[in-house]
Amino acid sequence: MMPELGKYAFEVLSAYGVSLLLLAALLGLSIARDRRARADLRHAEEETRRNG
Amino acid sequence: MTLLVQNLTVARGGVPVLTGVTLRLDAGKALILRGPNGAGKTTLLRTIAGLQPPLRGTIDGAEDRVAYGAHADGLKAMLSVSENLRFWARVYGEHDITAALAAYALEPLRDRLAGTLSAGQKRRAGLARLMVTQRPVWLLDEPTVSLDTDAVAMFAGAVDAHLAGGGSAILATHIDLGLQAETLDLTPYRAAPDARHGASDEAFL
Amino acid sequence: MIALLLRDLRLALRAGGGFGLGLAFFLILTVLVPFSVGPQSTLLGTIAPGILWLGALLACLLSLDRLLALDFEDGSLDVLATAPIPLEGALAVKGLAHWITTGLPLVVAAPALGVLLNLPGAGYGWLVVSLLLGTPALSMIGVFGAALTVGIKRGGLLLSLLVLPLYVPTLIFGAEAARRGAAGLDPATPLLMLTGLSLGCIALLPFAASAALRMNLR
Amino acid sequence: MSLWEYANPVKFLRLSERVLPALWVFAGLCVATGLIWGFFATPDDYRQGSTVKIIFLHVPSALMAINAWFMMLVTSLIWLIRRHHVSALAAKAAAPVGAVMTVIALATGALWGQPMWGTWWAWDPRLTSFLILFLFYLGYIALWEAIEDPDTAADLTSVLCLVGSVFAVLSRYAVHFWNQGLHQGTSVPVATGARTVSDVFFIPLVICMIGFGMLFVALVLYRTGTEIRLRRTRALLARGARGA
Repeated sequence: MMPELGKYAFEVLSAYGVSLLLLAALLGLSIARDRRARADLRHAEEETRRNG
Repeated sequence: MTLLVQNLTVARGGVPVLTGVTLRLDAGKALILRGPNGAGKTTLLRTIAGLQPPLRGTIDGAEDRVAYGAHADGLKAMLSVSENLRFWARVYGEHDITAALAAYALEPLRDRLAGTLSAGQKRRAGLARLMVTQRPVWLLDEPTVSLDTDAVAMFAGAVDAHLAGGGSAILATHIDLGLQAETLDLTPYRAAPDARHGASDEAFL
Repeated sequence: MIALLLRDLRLALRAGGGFGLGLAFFLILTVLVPFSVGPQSTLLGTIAPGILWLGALLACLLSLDRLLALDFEDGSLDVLATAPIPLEGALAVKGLAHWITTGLPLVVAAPALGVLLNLPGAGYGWLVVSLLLGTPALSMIGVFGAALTVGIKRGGLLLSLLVLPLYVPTLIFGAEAARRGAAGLDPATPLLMLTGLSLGCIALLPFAASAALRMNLR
Repeated sequence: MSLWEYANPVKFLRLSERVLPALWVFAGLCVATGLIWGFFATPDDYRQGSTVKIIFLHVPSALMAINAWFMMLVTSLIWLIRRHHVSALAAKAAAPVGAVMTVIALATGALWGQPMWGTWWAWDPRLTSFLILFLFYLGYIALWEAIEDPDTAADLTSVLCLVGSVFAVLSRYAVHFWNQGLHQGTSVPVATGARTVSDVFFIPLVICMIGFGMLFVALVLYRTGTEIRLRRTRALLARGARGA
């Protein structure tokens, strides 16, 4: 199944590895940041509702 | 020519601070802004000076007629008093600074570096700068901060002289200067907490 | 506006005005280069134009954050913004004052430092010409960067981060012109590009800088 | 209902909530099929050997890196002219995505060129332009973080983006002038339409490009939503503080 990459196997694999890693990191950070923002928002909305 | 402010709304940091401010300032008159810290005195003065756009309302009679004096007097520490005044005179098209030096008894300090002046002397130089600009409407933000009693008296006298000369002034201050001027308490104009008035945060509320 | 220029020049010459700052930095940098790359004069000769241009560029960068920050602190900027003179004109004059107090001395000092780096004979004239044509762009871009970061605490580092990428075209054309001059080739094309770049900066950047400054004063 | 309708952050949030799930799935599928097809089912190039497979990452990411900056330029203009908060926040959200795409383009470009150049980095003018673009991204993001007041930050970063774009184009030509260049011709020259890439590579490449494009849009929509929520929290707290 694994295609024959010849002597440049390292370059090709690391290119794919680095790229997918970077994309995954960007995605992960974005999701974590959004989750924190949603929590802060819910907190702020409750607070304004309580003493609004 | 009077300064007319109608139904002015001003914001600070995207949040409305004052709404519906209406005031009229005739030549020879002074107006003292009262209100707690953060009430928006400085924001109002800066808006009238044209340093920031109002959210709503109009300001007439301020274009090219106001001179704005904040805490810092706009004096360069490494230049002498006369050099500072001559610079600001040239920027505003004027050239003669002798009248201003005389008015605030700055003759002896003429060649002293502005950095070496005391707070009172620095304020007198700041006032001289205002006078040199030949602008009729003075906007003064906490002008008597860090001044001792006789410096305050001198300041009040200077403002009186300016008014007598047909000028006008709006002062934001807590100290009673003994000026015969109306006072405007800004607390009633305070923007309600949920007031919007097109402030930039409104889109998010 | 002339008054502003004269005031800034007088201020720069006074003690603490930072007149010699850029010059001293340029000298120190040039002296450090042989310590880092070794004393072989042939090597030094080839990299001399580039090093001298880089030194001049960094010396310009060094004196930028004082350009507007001092006026911001003592209230002069607020008064200047409400003064009758156009803010664009005032900022163009600021750039001119920076160029006269920092750019020109670098141009004058460059040949002397070229001797330290064993710059080939033909290179001196073209080095001075390329610096003369390039430093105005450096000053004007610097004024724009200073206007962007004037309100920010410790804005000096951010100023460098914003301004250095903007310096890239000027550095490439300037150093290329100096290098071709030193190698005896014809530096006409890079010099023309450099001049065009400088003129463009002088003409357009004051408007961007004054827009940024108004936003900061708001 | 004009496009400006979605300038209202709350409406924008509702819309993006509906569109995002489909967008994520579609982008994921596209990228996956494109990369798997390109990685497994394409032959080696007679000259470059298997490194040609890197094209499926390099070209789309390079394309997105430039489009991201162009999109930020457009949104900055919209902010300066029409003062729509969503466009300013979209620019702020797009910058990190553009920066990551630039890093991917740089990394894959260097790795792809390594066999031909014999070194990891050969100051090739096209790659160097991406390096400079990356510096612009860093400066842009740093300026956003350095200013507290969101409106002033949006204004200043928009001005920086406008001026930066002019200098980015200047830098691109300066870099080409400075070093003649080892990069192979553009794989898919949009202008001329001629394809220097043979068919067997072309289809997966296009799928990858569409996939990366969708991924970019999805990421920006998602991150803009986050920015809007942060701004809303800040507005509520500021109003709460004033009210108390």
